[in-house]
Amino acid sequence: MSDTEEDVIEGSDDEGEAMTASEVLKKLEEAWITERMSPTLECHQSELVDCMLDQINQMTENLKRCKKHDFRLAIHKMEIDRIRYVISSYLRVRLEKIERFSHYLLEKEANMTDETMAALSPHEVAYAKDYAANLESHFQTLVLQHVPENLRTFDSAKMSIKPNLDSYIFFKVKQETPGVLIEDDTGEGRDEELDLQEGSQHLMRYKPISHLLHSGAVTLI
Amino acid sequence: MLGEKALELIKELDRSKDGQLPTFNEDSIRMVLEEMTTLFEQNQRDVNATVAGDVRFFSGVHLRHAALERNKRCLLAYLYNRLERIKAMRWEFGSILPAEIRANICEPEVQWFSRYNKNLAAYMRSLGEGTGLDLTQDTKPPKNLYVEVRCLKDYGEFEIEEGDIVVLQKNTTHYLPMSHCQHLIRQGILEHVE
Amino acid sequence: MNQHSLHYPSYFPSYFSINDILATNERVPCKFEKAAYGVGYLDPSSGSKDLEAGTKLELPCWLARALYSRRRIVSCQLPKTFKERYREILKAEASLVDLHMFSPHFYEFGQHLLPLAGPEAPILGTLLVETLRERLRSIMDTSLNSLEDEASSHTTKLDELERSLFRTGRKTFHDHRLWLSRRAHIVTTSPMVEQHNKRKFSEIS
Amino acid sequence: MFITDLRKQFYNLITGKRILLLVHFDVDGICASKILQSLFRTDHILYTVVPIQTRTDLINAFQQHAEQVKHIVLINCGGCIDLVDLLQPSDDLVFFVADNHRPLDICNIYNAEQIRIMTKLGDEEEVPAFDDVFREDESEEESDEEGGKRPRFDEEALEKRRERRHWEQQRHKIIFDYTQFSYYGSSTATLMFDLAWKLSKDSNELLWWAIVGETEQLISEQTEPDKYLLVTATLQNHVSRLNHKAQDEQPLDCLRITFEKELQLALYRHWSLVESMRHSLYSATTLRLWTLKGEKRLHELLAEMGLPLAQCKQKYCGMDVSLRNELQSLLESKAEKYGLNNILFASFSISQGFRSKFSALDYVYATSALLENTDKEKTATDAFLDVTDSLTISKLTVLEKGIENSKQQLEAIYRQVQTFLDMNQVISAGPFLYATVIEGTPDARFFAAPHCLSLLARFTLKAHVAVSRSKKSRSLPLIITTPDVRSSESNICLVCGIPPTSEESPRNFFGKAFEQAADKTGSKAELEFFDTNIIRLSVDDRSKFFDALISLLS
Repeated sequence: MSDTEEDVIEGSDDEGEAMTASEVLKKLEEAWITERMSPTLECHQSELVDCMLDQINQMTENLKRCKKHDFRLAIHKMEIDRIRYVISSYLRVRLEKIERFSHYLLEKEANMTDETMAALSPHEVAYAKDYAANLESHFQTLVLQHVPENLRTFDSAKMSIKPNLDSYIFFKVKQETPGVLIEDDTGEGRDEELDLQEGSQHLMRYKPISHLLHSGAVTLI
Repeated sequence: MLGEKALELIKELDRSKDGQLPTFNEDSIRMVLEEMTTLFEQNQRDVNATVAGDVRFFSGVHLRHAALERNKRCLLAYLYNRLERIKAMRWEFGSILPAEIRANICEPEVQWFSRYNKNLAAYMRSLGEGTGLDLTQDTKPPKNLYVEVRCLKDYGEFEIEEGDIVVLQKNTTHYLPMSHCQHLIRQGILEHVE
Repeated sequence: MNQHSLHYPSYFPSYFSINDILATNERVPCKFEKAAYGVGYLDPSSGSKDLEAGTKLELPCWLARALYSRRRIVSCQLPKTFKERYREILKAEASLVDLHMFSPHFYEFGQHLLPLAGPEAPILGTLLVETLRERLRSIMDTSLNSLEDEASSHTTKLDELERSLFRTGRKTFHDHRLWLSRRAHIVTTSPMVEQHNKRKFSEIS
Repeated sequence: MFITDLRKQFYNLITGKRILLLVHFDVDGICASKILQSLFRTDHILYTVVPIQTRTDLINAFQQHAEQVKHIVLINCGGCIDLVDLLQPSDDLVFFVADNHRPLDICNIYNAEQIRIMTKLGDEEEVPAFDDVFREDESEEESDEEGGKRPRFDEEALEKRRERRHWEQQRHKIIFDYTQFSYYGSSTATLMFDLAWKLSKDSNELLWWAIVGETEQLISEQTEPDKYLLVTATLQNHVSRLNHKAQDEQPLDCLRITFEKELQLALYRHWSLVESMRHSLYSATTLRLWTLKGEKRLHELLAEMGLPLAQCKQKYCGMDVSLRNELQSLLESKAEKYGLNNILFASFSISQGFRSKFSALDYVYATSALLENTDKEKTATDAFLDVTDSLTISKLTVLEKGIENSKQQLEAIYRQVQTFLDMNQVISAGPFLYATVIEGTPDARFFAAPHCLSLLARFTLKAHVAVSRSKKSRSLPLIITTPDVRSSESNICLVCGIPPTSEESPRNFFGKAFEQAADKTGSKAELEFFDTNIIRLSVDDRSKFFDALISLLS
């Protein structure tokens, strides 16, 4: 891997910060695990994905020039397969959530103010829109247009599937974060404040720590 | 009792939990829709009476309205859960469903399916700034680059990397690149030999 | 892809949930506080066109809740398996009870009953939590330790929610064992395809 | 062309290429193939394995799969057929042939471009010299063409023609002598293990397959006992090299091979002692166990050994441990008295963790039975894959199924031998003995398969010789025929010929004899098997075919 992985990749993000391929991969793997464990759709990482896909395409090209049966070839190919698996698995989990929560996510997207908090990438938005439209039109064709007038709407507030933000998740603290407010979910006002120590692990409801996930202070495990 | 027919549809799906797809039950759906029309017509009559000032009809109207909503929920849930199963099949069988399954789905479902396929294909093509990535592959973490597989049925020619062709004939054994034969294993054409 | 990728963090019914629809179909004893005109057919024993105030009927939960929430058209009682006598049985030996017989969707139905339960709501709430807590350990134990054929005899006494927990436990156990024996990477025919093939085969023969 | 350095002349050449492996339906072949497959996998060499039972299979597989590959490895098939002539391969295709069938085709031997034969010839094996069988024909044709112009009585041409005729006669004789007998070379599995060892890629599992391959050759009498002993000594070295660690130094579940003396009894660890002795060729024919006297003799023997009959009739694993431990030495001590001198032979066994021990013999019986499974649901290639699976050490259940199949097979053979002898159905035709499995015999489903039929033939002949009053019977070969009930066509039988018991080496002249008899009589016969001593024949043609054989061999 050495020659390819150490390549410094110009950061495509705004800060213009440079990352090596292995750093990108590490970030992507983290995003993958978080995405698998999170009850809702996390912020998209399409830069990371595109960057890694580009990377493995380049590696594949390079390998074509390699002599057949160079034993390094097998190791490199294996590495490519592994990266591709991580990317595919990551995108599959996302796709499944996008399909499941399409209406909910699109509404959130429409009300979004901060571009960097976007859960959906532009391609994912397109996918979600078409998916939602396809579903609604199917409902229309078979049922809604045949029922009495006052029932003909697809009421997304009532019907769309929403993620359960109260599910419990395991997470690990990456940056020391004091004073995290944990609201009492029974509504009896027994709110708590918690200091999260770096390296500690917790089992907790998703909602109170979701903002820490976005800021990168904690990661799901 | 109200909503009985609609519940039948849901029970029908519940009985075939293991991802099978029963035949699209057009008759039951029509009967539910008829029940809904009847309920609606009765309500309209009674609502008019209520508006005219006779509040005695309120309870009945409300009851029927609840039944209408319930029927709607059952119908949509029936459609939705069928689509979920058809969708799962897309990931297992590929974009062309076996004839026996196609026989159990109705025309609008076929249309939904083809639009789903198109949308999915477009999305997968868009990945990696247009180079594309097939997400239906690589369903298990790779352990080996190559696998020994056994052919369970006659399949014919199959292309592995760069134009190399393997003839997959029942009961022949092959050692092939994992990435190429995963989906044939999933489809039951090849078997991974331990 | 459902089986592989997404980790469903917890049970969370939606508008389209089959289990939720089935659970809300369970019967609740109701009494009409107000007369309802034109729906007499709900009570076949009366033979009348209308339902008089005071009529007692068992209604499906979804209907009971709709009528209760609007101007208390009906008043509701808890179904007998959620009443005092049965609650005592559950408290005494929760882990031995055939909960599926109580109600196939015990917990879910119980939750739907909460708004109808009036003063009994807190007791009912505690009952649901305590019952699951009592039973969970043995569900986990059997799901991880019993043999394939024994497992089915355990699940008959579980309600649907418990059954899904049981299945999750079993699958985890199975995956873990595969992983230990270094066979987790082996790609197999998808269960759906396999079943499809089997059906095809049986049709031929 | 022969190649001897398999690493340089075979393995290094094919590394990185795609390989087509055509594997014959026999245990040694499947073992060899498994060793090769395992080597190929470690080097990421892509391959396709196709099972081959008959010549037609070979041609079909070649047509189906050869287009995509340039390197074909033939295991235990194809060596005795002129491959270039049969398959008409394109010029850039190379065949690597590892075939234990003999004699090898001379065209294959002298084709340096496309045929690489992976074998070392035995000391006693001789191949006709090139000049004795091939010659440049150009000058000859030239003279033929120009014959018109030149004077007819050109002395030179005449001389040439005479000389040529003489050469042709010589050639014919040489080739006849060369091809007259079919026999077997050394085990292909052992050959492939040797390659694995030279590549430093050997392991206990590969070694076990070599042992099973070698043992199959012994059991099916394809190799002489003294040759077997030589190979065994080499294998034993490998065993001690790979199993030198003391038991407690290794993890419990690791694979151990042990070299030890073993009883020549079929599956006795998985059967009862009495059943095993009854159904084993060696003990049954020596003690004549199908007779009342024989039965008595067996009881005497067991009593003398101090083994209670009840224990010998129950499952071996249920016998007292002390008796089991002493069984070998007890039998050995009485062997001479009962003529069972060869009851013990040098063999190997395998064990893993707490699992019961399996001997190489068990493996051979089980795998051979799986290969010729009588299950109607299973096709021949299904059976081939079952054998492939059963050889994988971790797939014990398949092996156990094979053991059960084998018992049924041995019981059927025993019943048939008893019928032959009781009914006096082994008949002398003059130059040979023959016996016929009667149409409609339920057990015929077992015999309609080459290996089982051979075993039946050998069992029958030895049993017949054991009871025959005529001394001559020892020097007579045997032909056995059985209805080919597995075939979809009706009215076809399988014919199998084996050499006389007096013959030391397993040379078999029936292959050639069948070919000539079929030619002469124009019988509807299929000489399709690579073991040429077995053919398929139309039942209608059987008597004229036999008549021709008699006149040919008299």
